[in-house]
Amino acid sequence: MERQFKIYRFNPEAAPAASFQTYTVDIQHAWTVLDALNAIKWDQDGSLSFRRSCRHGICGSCAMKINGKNGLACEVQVESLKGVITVEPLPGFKVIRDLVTDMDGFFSHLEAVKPWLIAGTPPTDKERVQSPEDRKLIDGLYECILCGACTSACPSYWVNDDFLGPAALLKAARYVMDTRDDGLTDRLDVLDSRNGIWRCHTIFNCVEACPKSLNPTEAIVKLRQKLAALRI
Amino acid sequence: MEHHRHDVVVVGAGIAGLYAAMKAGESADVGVLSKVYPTRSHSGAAQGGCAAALGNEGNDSWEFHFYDTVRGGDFLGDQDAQELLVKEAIPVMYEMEHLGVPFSRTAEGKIAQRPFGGHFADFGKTAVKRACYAADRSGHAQLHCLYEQSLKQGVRFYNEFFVISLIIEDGTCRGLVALEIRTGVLHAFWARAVMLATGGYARAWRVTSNSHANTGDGLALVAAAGVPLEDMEFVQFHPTGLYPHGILISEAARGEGGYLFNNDGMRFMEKYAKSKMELAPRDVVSRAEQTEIDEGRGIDGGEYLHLDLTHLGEKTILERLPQIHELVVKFAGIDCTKKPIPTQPTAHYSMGGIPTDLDTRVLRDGKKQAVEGLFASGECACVSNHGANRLGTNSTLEAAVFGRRGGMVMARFVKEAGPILPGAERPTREAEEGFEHLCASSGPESAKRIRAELQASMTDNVGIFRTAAKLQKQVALIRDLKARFENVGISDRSRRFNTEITELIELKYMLDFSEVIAVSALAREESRGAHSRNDYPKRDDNQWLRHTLAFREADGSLRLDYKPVVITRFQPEERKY
Amino acid sequence: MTVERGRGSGGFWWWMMQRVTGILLFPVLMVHYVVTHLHTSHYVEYDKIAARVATPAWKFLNILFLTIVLLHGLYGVWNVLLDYLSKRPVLRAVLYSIVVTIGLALYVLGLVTIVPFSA
Amino acid sequence: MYRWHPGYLAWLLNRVTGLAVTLYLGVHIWVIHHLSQGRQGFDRVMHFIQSPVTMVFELLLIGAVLYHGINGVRIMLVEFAGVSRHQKVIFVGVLAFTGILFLSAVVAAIPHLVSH
Ligand SMILES: Cc1cc2nc3c(=O)[nH]c(=O)nc-3n(C[C@H](O)[C@H](O)[C@H](O)COP(=O)(O)OP(=O)(O)OC[C@H]3O[C@@H](n4cnc5c(N)ncnc54)[C@H](O)[C@@H]3O)c2cc1C
Ligand code: HEM
Ligand code: SF4
Ligand code: F3S
Ligand code: FES
Repeated sequence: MERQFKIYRFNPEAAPAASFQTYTVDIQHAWTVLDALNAIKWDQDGSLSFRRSCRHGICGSCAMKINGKNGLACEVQVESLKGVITVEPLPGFKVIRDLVTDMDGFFSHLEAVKPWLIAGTPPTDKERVQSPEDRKLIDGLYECILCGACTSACPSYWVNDDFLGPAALLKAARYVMDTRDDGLTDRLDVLDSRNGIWRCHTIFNCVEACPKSLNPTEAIVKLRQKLAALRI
Repeated sequence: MEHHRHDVVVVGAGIAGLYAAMKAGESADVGVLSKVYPTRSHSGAAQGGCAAALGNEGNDSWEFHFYDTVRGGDFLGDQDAQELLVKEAIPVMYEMEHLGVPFSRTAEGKIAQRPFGGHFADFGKTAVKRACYAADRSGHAQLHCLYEQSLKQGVRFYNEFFVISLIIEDGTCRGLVALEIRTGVLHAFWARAVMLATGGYARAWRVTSNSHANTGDGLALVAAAGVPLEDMEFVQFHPTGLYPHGILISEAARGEGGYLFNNDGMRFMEKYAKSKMELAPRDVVSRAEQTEIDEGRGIDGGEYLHLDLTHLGEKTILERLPQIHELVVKFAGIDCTKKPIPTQPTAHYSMGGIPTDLDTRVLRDGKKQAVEGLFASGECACVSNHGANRLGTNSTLEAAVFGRRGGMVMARFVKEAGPILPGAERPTREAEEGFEHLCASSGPESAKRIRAELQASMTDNVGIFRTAAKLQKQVALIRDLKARFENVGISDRSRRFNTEITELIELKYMLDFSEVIAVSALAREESRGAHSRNDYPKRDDNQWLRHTLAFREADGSLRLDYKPVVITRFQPEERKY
Repeated sequence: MTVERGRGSGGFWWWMMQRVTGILLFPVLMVHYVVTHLHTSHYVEYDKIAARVATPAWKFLNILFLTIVLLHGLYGVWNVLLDYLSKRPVLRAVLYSIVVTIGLALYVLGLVTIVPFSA
Repeated sequence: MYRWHPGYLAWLLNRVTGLAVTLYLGVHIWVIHHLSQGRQGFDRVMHFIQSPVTMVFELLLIGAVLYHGINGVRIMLVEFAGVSRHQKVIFVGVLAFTGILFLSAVVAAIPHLVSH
């Protein structure tokens, strides 16, 4: 079946301004948007740039805005979309070229929250014991694939890209909520800073955007509660 | 060209590369280059788990694990390496837990373990729970944890840097040249130690479970530098790839009781493995499926069979196999509680690779002589842990154990080896010229067509069943494709994030090592593990209990050599399950 | 790779203050509305208001009201400025000073209205 | 998409109403200040204030305060009661509650408006 794709094109080496280009693709059954993009790149226009790797929905490379909604191109079935399919880079990030956005800031924010286990006691020669119930506390947090769809959709981030953003804060929660971790105080200077958790206004765009159905808002709220418990 | 210096440079940020970087980073200055952001590496796709005989859920010992690994590899693995792998598995698993990997837990709070194909206690007798896991996201959990620990260690990351050439002079590796994808600028990295951890190469097949990035770059890079490749003919095909792309459906689907049907509605495994049925080892099931397809009993005569879960009931499927359910809906638009899943064998894992010793040093002659300062670990390396067939969950383990080991070895090495050697003009200039030549490609040939022909023919001719005729045809075809590659053309002349160029270089790499695979497979006139020759259906220990080494000569031709298998404890016996 | 870690927002306690004052404002505003608009005839009459405002209890309540509503409202404005002007520290500082000045002025204005009042 | 779903609208309205009410607060304090200038000053201002136009304006203000306050409770429920999964439903509740109270205020105000 033939479908039309209206794709955001930007390459400052060629033209200073961005534009849209429309391609017609013969879609096979069960094709995802990534399959269509590959078909365009390989058969029609080799200059179309986008990121992809696992095409399993697990690596987070292919996050982009498809018909107005952030998602993973490799996971979105073309047949589930209506009309002309508009494909744009993730909003909120600087575009490097076409559908490729600059993710360096995103990853440096991640680094800022000290995303590693900070344990107060030295390990034994076996595993640290953690009950299945305690392990459950980080369900919904450790699954994040760092695709950036959430941070890209956050209005607070749009106006201030120094805001750590939902993904980094979700990662912080992944460690803070881990019963093996004692690093909340070590992370305070970042979390409780001008660009930390207080810049979230519980807008929920991040939840709406997450292709893995995670809930960064709740993670941020949990961080605030932890912090409140610490301070009061 | 920009220049950088680090004591240690690691190429690849999967489990192997990151473990090495983190360990070396404890005392050395480390830079990591990866053509994708570290968390996008293919290790993140591993679902099932990582083997270690912790014995948390039943009686297990490293010796049982050792035996399973040796037997699973059809006795082609080097037993000194395998013993090291299974012994170190235990402390490494604990270390990963200490680092923060969110393993699932047993009721007492220990690391949870699950059963997997080929894992037995008491030397092959009873099934045992050995795979340590984090739900069905084991690789993802490990990968992220190691990345984050590397950040903590102060490792310098060069993300989206694509390595295009190694600088090896007089038997010493001094650094490498990489393309910064975002800008199109070339960078030279000078280092005392370079580690390759570039992962697998199954992208050379049309039907594959591997990511787009798995194009075997590290293999082609060392081969170009005159280092041989070992046991390249051994490629694992997983029985349940989702039709038509080959996306992996975990073994758990059959573990929970899924059936395989052919077009006649028959559970065809009856014919091939009457007692174990669908739960027979991967190579056995894959061969059965391929036979059905080849003999025209694929669904509607096509290239797939049905994996049916419907009899398990909606409740069981949603409770125990939620990930698979979601995957099949998202990637095939099929609800597997109501309809069978179209499946086919899919190219999955590369047992062979860059020959190394137990300390991950790359062997220039494939046997003893190391290239000074060059190391390799993970799926791209061949120590050889997996022999002719990898045991499920042993690969992330190998990446962890040998990545870690390599990191420590490199840290020691750079301390002793003195300062980084000054930059050399010639190799960087050659790399630059080669790159500029590719960027200027303007011939009539299409890269896409060459790639598609390569992938289709690898699936057809170097698939599960091989014959001399098919392999000869393939060798000739690849040589033809290589000639056509010289006339390839690209349309994108821009330097900024030009993925047409990176894909072109990847294609070049794939053509290079695919030729090695076909040539090595043609020479090996026996059937062992994942390598099945219709014309030589039996394992032949007299002739072929040895490793293949394929050298690329200066004139571009391939020369094969062999080396004996290290056998320390378990003598070859017939492999029955 | 560093992230600006300035505190500047006041962090936790200001955030908490915003919640607490918000909650307090709820009943206080209700009382305020009910008393001024429902318990009076439709004209807001000077006598009635004046009589009430002059009692010590009402004085106390009104000062409290004035304090929390100003804290809440102006910190709210500050927060908005922080969102949109995070990259423009100078402009932000200027506007912040203005906000604080206005706030203090209003506070004083309110206090001189309430405290010395006698019917 | 991200500009029109409940969470975003809720926040935008909260911000706008918060700022509007704060603006009003400034004016309000200034107006009340006239209390201290005695009866005449107060009446002069009150006369202006209590025209029908400003009554309508005041009604809008009540609506704004109602929304802001009730939504503020929603925010705190999300933050302290862990109900984020139901935020959309709660938002609908906020709107409904605000609507009802606002309408009652309008109804209550009608006689005042009419009597002018
Ligand atoms: C779907 C699937 C499921 C699997 N499940 C399991 C499982 O359950 N258990 C298990 O043990 N194993 C599993 N495996 C196998 C296992 O995941 C891999 O063998 C292992 O992760 C390889 O790790 P690695 O570190 O060697 O390489 P990878 O993780 O593949 O990393 C390779 C790295 O090299 C970089 N790179 C490559 N080329 C270049 C270049 N030219 N320049 C710069 N950087 C480069 C890449 O960017 C990447 O960072 C699975 C494999 C697949 C495909
Ligand atoms: C009726 C009781 C009130 C409650 C429960 C309440 C609650 C809240 C809460 C919880 C916030 C924080 C919003 C966020 O962080 O996203 C807030 C913000 C704000 N409030 Fe109130 N408030 C009330 C009354 C008022 C009043 C009377 C004013 C005006 C003086 C006001 C002005 C503001 C302002 C300007 C903000 C900042 C808006 C923003 O950051 O988007 N509030 N309020
Ligand atoms: S929380 Fe969701 S949207 Fe955000 S980075 Fe993680 S997976 Fe992507
Ligand atoms: S969208 Fe942004 S403001 Fe908070 S709730 Fe999500 S991080
Ligand atoms: S390609 Fe990995 S998430 Fe889409």
